[in-house]
Amino acid sequence: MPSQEVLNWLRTRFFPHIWCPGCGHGIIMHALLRALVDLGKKKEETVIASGIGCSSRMPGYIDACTLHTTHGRSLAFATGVKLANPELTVIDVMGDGDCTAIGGNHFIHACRRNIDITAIVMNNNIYGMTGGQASPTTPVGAYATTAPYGVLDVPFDICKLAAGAGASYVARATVAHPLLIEKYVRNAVSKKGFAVVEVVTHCHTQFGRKNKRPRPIDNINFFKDNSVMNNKASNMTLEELQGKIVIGEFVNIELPEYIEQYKNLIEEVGGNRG
Amino acid sequence: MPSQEVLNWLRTRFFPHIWCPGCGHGIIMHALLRALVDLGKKKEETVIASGIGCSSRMPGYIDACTLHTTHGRSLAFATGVKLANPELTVIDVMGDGDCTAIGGNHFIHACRRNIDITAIVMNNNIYGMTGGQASPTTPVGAYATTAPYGVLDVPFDICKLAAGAGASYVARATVAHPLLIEKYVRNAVSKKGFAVVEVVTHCHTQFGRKNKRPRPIDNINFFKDNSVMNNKASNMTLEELQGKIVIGEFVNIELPEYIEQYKNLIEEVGGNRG
Amino acid sequence: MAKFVVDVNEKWCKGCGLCVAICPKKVLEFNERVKSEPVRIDDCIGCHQCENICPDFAITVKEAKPNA
Amino acid sequence: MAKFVVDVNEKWCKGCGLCVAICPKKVLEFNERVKSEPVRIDDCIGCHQCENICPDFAITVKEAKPNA
Amino acid sequence: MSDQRYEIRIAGSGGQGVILAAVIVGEALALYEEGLNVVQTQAYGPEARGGASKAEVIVSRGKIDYPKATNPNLQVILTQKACDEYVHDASPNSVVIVDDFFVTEPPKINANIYSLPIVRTAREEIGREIVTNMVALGTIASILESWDLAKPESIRKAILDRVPKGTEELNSKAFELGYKLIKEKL
Amino acid sequence: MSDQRYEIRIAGSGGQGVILAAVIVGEALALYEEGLNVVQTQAYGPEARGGASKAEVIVSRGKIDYPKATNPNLQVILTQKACDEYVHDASPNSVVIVDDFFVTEPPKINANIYSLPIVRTAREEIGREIVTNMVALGTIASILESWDLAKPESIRKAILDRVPKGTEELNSKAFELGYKLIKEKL
Amino acid sequence: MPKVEFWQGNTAVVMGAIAAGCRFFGGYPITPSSEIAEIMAAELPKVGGKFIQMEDEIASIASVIGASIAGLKAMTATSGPGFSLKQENIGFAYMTEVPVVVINVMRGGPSTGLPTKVSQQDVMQARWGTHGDHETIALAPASVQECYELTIEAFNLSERFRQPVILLSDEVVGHMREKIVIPEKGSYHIVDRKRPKEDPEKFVPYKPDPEDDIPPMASFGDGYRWHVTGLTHNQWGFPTNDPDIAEEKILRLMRKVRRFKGEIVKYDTYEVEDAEILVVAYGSVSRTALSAVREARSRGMRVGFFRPITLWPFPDDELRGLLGGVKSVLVPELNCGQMILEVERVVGGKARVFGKGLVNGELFRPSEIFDFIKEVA
Amino acid sequence: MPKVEFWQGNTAVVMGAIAAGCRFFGGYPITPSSEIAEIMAAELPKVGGKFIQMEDEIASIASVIGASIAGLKAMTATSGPGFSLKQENIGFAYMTEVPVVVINVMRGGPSTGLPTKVSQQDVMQARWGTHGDHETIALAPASVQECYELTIEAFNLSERFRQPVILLSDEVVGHMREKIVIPEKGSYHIVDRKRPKEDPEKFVPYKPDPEDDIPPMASFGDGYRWHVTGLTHNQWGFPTNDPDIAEEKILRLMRKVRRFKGEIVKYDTYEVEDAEILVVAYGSVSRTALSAVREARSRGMRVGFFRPITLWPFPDDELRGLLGGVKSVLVPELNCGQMILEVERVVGGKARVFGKGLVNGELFRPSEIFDFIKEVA
Ligand SMILES: Cc1ncc(C[n+]2csc(CCOP(=O)(O)OP(=O)(O)O)c2C)c(N)n1
Ligand SMILES: Cc1ncc(C[n+]2csc(CCOP(=O)(O)OP(=O)(O)O)c2C)c(N)n1
Ligand code: SF4
Ligand code: SF4
Ligand code: SF4
Ligand code: SF4
Ligand code: SF4
Ligand code: SF4
Ligand SMILES: [Mg+2]
Ligand SMILES: [Mg+2]
Repeated sequence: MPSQEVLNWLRTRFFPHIWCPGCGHGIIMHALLRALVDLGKKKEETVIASGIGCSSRMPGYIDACTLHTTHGRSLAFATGVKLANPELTVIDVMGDGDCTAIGGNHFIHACRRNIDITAIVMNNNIYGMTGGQASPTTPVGAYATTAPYGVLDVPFDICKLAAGAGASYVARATVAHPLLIEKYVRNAVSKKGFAVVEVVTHCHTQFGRKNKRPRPIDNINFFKDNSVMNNKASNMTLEELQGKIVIGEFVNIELPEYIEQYKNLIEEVGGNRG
Repeated sequence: MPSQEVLNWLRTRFFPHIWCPGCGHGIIMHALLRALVDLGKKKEETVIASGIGCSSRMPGYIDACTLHTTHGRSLAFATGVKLANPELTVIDVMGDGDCTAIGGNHFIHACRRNIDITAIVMNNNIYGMTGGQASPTTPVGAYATTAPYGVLDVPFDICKLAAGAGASYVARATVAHPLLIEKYVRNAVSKKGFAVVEVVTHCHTQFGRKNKRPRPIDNINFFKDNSVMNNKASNMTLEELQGKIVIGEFVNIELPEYIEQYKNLIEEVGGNRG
Repeated sequence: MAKFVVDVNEKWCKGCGLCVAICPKKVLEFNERVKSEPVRIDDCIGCHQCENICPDFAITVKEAKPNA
Repeated sequence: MAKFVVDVNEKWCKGCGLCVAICPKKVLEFNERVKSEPVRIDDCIGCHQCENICPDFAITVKEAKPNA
Repeated sequence: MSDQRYEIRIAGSGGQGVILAAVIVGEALALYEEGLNVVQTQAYGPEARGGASKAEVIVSRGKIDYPKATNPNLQVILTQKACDEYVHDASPNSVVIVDDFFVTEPPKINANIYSLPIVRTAREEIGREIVTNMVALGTIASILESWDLAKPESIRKAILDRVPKGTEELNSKAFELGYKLIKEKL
Repeated sequence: MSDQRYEIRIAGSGGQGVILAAVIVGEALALYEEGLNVVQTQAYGPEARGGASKAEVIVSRGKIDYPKATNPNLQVILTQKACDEYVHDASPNSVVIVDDFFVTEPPKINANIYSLPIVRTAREEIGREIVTNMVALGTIASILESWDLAKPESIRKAILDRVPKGTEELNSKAFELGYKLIKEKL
Repeated sequence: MPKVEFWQGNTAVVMGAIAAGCRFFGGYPITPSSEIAEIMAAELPKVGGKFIQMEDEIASIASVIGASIAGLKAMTATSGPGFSLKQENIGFAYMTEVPVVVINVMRGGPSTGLPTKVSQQDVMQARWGTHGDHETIALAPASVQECYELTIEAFNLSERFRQPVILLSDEVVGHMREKIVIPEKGSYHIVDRKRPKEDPEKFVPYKPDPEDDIPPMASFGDGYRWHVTGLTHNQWGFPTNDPDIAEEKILRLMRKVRRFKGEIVKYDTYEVEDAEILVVAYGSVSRTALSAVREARSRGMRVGFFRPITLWPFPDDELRGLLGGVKSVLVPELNCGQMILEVERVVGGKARVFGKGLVNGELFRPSEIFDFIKEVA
Repeated sequence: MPKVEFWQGNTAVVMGAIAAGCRFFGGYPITPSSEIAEIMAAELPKVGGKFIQMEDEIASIASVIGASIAGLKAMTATSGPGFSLKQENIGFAYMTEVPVVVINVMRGGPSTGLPTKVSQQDVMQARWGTHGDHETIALAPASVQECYELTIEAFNLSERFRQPVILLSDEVVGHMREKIVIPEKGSYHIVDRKRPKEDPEKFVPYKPDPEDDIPPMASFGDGYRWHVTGLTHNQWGFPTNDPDIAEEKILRLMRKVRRFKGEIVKYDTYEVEDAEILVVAYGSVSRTALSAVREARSRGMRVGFFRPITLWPFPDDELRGLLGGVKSVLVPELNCGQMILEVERVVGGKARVFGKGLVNGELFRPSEIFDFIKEVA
């Protein structure tokens, strides 16, 4: 792992970063940068976009073209960026709240539209930044500041949602599996089309403290103990899968990429000679 | 078919309605009212909500508690109505644009949250009201006023999206099958939980004229010729299914209903004695 | 004698032609005002397809009362 | 002699304890400033787990240069 | 020449193509006549599909400020509903052409009213009601010619610019029939 | 009694519970003392997780308009960063208590500065750094008592209202140690 | 005996709302308003009310409007970015005449800005944020006590005038803890929307009571059937393009508030009788301003203080009435000059108007406003 | 020879945009602006530009901002409800200083209102619709020719000042067809954003050029790496809570426009020299007003006409300069009184100001404004 090359992608002058000690977001950033280094990406041709949230602070620390937008809307911004300059590698890093609460519509449409963007969803099952309110992925019964009696509504399965919306690549890892994150991100970025990597992570500060996993390591252990690879999961009963985190690649299909189609259209109507 | 009872549900003073001659939306309204009559619903205890669009004009013609909201947001309004008064039967009628374009986020969250509301999506693959712009369900290659060279992006499969988001009942019919619509709507309204009925319909005025199905009957025939029941479809290859409309019930599962859970909570914290 | 009555509400009928096309027995045709009209009512089998397909609630199919 | 060097950047380390807990060889411990420190470097197997789990980019694992 | 302002209105129901007809008049006057200022506007509700709609063209050699008709000099009215709703602000002694099939109660106003078989010409002589607006355009061309405001040729050209390929003949024929319909009465 | 305005500030880093400490002071003064007006405010950035944060309590028998401290009469400062950032507007001859472990360079200002082992007392004598704020509260209680503004008992009560069940003893002990820390020096 | 509490402004808003009869809250968290949602989540079920966290701010206000139509007093709370998102549906509530209360705890803008810092940058947005015309009612609390009382007042006005009412709180007032005396139940006035009296078959949902231009309101589920639409509509609630009906609808929306402006507007004054300099301030800034005015008075300066409590409708006549001997009007605001525009309009050249903006995320210190007074004196 | 066309206002907007260099459009259909999207869909690919129909209005403006950051001149178009939805992200563009053009073809409000009818009800919203402070630049065309020219101007201003520029069209102007003379390429001025000159490693993305307070702008993909955030930020574009830096950022946002107000504002006058009555009108209403003023003049009445073309910043000094002999100022608007508030403020008691609102979905007829003039005369 060429660590100095990874450090080269950081805006080190802002370190240490604002994340809490042990916050999973840093583990994901690390894995993402390893993947980018590995793929030989150039910083000035790489765009990292995000919405608002602890997770969404990530772009500020990456020494690339970085875009910290409004809450939930980053995929729509990223769509504009990528269409305007298809040469750019565009990666959108979002929290579970950002991506699936306020940003849910942009997420499913990005899945459907299939523009060559990679979405990384840092799912810590909570709104970390604003103080631990329930998110659309907080499990039933878990406590949150807006769920003082426990959450009532069923959470999203982000990967199922992405698949249902038509994404061409969908995978899930956890922060207990940094190399898997790295691998899926690498695959996702390489994929010509819209690709989603959900990374299950923790916010021990806002979620863990209320839900019996107060230390960072409690969460890592929880993820280790409860993750099941999807090939194994497919042989398990629903009961056995109760409470498990299924990880792995769920979708990897070839679909026409939007911008390629648009380029053809420009060609057809003669817009390339103008 | 107790026709007079159906007519009793109409605000006949606004008839004939504003829809174009032969517009499928009227066929759906007819089937919906038959289902409501059949279920013995009361007009003053039934809420019909909608967003904005030709389809969304439906509530204005139904002599119940009717709520014509803003574009795409009706499910969020309906959520408030139902929570405030769980005794009401709440049905939300939306167009494909209303429900899956601007309203996509409210749609997937309603599916996830599982409040006892029925959503009827009148999918005519186009924005009828505003003059025939492409919607998220317009097929690739079809023409629309905003797709003068043909649509490039892959459409949503509304039923897959609903299933991916966690809805407890999901079914699809077409306006060529009025009795099937009626049946699925009946099942959906009876379902304790969030239920989705997609009705494939036509806008011959805005879609048909540009896409070789200019007369209402062209569309009905098209639907008849290209619909496949899902039990049959499951034995067909992807190739055979190309261009087909799969109809039937796709999801019908039991999940905890949100308001029931909330009532329990009120009970627990003693809010019922206040 | 016809077993069914097919009522067309001309005020509501917009002449879309769906009922005319869909009737399995070709009972309906347009009149000169381009409204649907049962012209072969004796052939009607009471299948209600015309009623259910009419987007304008303009058709009602009833059983004919024998002694009416 | 140790085969690996485990560098901890104390300025960035926040003492979260993840590396300490995750190291399969118990190489790392907190020092009095509650920063991670390799105390059993000879046991290190160079698995990089500490490096990859560190959210603060504070650890680098390198092979020890034999003649350094 | 004077800066007189001419106001033309075409009114009917949503599907009759009155807006297209007005656009063609506008294009003819703006692009194929010299020195005319032209403004074209329309009004339609969300009920365009059924309700009344109108389109207007204002022409003048001078500047056109207010873009809508206040007292039209020429109206072509294709439905009773449109007639009831719009016709009454006709300029005194202006020309009002109503369709003799749909407008069953011609207005009782101070104007030169012509009840002409516009729809019937389209339906019966061409066999396609869809060209009603072209017949109407023919009547308008006649009037504008009589006012020395525009050559019928300009409108003919503008029609050809607008109608779909393959339908030129159909539309032209409808136009010529309309042109004659009123020519004879002037 | 006069309407004198007392300004109290507690400052430290995000995780040290300075806001809770200030809230408890506020509650003690507002609910368990007679006739005092009390306002409590705080400031924190999105970087609350690491950066400096401060909380203030204003007390007066009169009306309190401006709700924040302008020249605090009492400050308890728990980190060097907070000290550098906030301490300088101390009222002349006011009391400034700094933690002797984290505040390595006590401020050079015109004030009665006490460098006390607040964090160390929590860490070493209680064995739980998390009660640092309770030790700090103890020192505040001493000062407020010496000013005749509040009884330590009021703060004790307010603590018990706030801390989680089962931790009462721990917190009370920390409070008492803090109370003594400065009592001896006054 | 009335209870005394030491509450945050945001807590007081919740408790005031519940005291006013609020039984529904739909929200989405955002700093510095999140405590309102959090405390609602804890408190509402205890009184049989419903709390729901929606997927975003648009859905939040929509759910609140829906709940109100189904008969519950309902509210939402947010801050700048969320307030922007809610505008379309706030407009829907104006058009459909549905009572709802919207809290905006103002923070530093524009955009994400300074989420944890105070501002008064949304004052004009509260008036003009949604497309289309309507009259705004917006109140600005300056203390925790007022957070409680003005929230009750907001519900009362909303129920009475059948429209959204905005509580423009700010980060300082919202997060500040202060002693508050909880008025005993029954000691404050509670307004409930007028209900129709006629038979459901005769109900005309938008037929205004000639008394006050406000139509009585039925709820879904209480036996009445009616139609609600954001399209311009007639008295039956059905869409129309008829120019006269359309005009009358909009004019009535304006009129129903304008007629009662005198009853709606609230304001506060201090030492205005002989004032030559008048300081106009609202919300948290008014506390600094008052402190500076007291200081100025203590030095013998003829300075008075005017605090609009109702920001919209702006107490124009009330301010105009005080201008007698006033030579200068000072308007310190935590923005680049918003309410000053209204003050300038009202003063209409009769005195000089000076503004002082502060947009650094802090609250004015008393010395800053005192210096401002001295500059002008 | 310049080409003559007979175009709709909405067509002219598209063609003006493309002439200005617009190469990206992200939109969502809404009456009466939809033609802009439709024509863009047809025209943009012909010049190698990108059109995309997004899932909603929020995504539309977001995509447009993204495209602008990646270097394309970009625009969106909408009407009232969509304009409300775009506000949050318009605010983001102000904060991040990204040039974008937003068209609002105004229709009748509030709420869904009268979708196919004209209004001028969003004038204040254009100024104050988003939370937080900023300066607005908004232009109001009154003819198809101006739709073309002012769209070019909007792009120029947007590129020059690095901020959103709003074109406030209306249903009449947008749907009206009129003769238009297309200026030849090169005959009009095109402004492109200033690009940085320094080395990418030395680039300070928000360091203002002291000349004009506006930082040069790099594009993603042209070799520079920089950070864009809606949080309050320093010169490097990174978030800060530092009060002084925060204040300077916001003040600069205001200043960069205010400094050049004289260059930005455009207006039109007719017969103002000896006017005792001045009619102030903009957009489609100005056409009726001018017609009424001509009528009044033809009857010997001393009536003048003032048309703000730039609605924001409002041409205040310019109007003030004309007030010499004016006794009454008349402000007819298709709303319940919006721009009149600004006029009142500017007139400051020096003349009487009378407003006349019309909110029935129709355009004023000349006789209505002429009668208004007569009433006052
Ligand atoms: C429009 C808008 N609404 C709400 C917020 C407040 N807000 C900021 S971050 C956030 C949630 C963040 O949660 P998530 O995306 O899961 O990120 P995390 O902090 O957990 O990493 C919210 C609600 C906002 N900034 N803007
Ligand atoms: C916020 C907002 N954006 C856009 C519109 C314009 N609009 C009205 S209906 C509609 C699309 C309707 O399409 P669909 O829901 O499919 O209904 P249909 O007319 O096809 O039945 C649009 C875009 C609006 N009214 N509000
Ligand atoms: S609050 Fe949670 S998500 Fe945010 S930095 Fe801390 S641990 Fe991470
Ligand atoms: S435009 Fe299309 S959807 Fe609308 S009424 Fe006509 S046929 Fe139906
Ligand atoms: S289906 Fe109905 S509307 Fe159509 S022609 Fe038959 S009766 Fe008339
Ligand atoms: S009931 Fe059946 S057979 Fe009879 S007219 Fe109708 S469609 Fe024809
Ligand atoms: S994982 Fe990193 S931050 Fe945490 S203790 Fe180890 S070195 Fe320090
Ligand atoms: S590289 Fe592996 S063995 Fe070595 S210190 Fe790190 S985790 Fe332990
Ligand atoms: Mg999260
Ligand atoms: Mg549709």
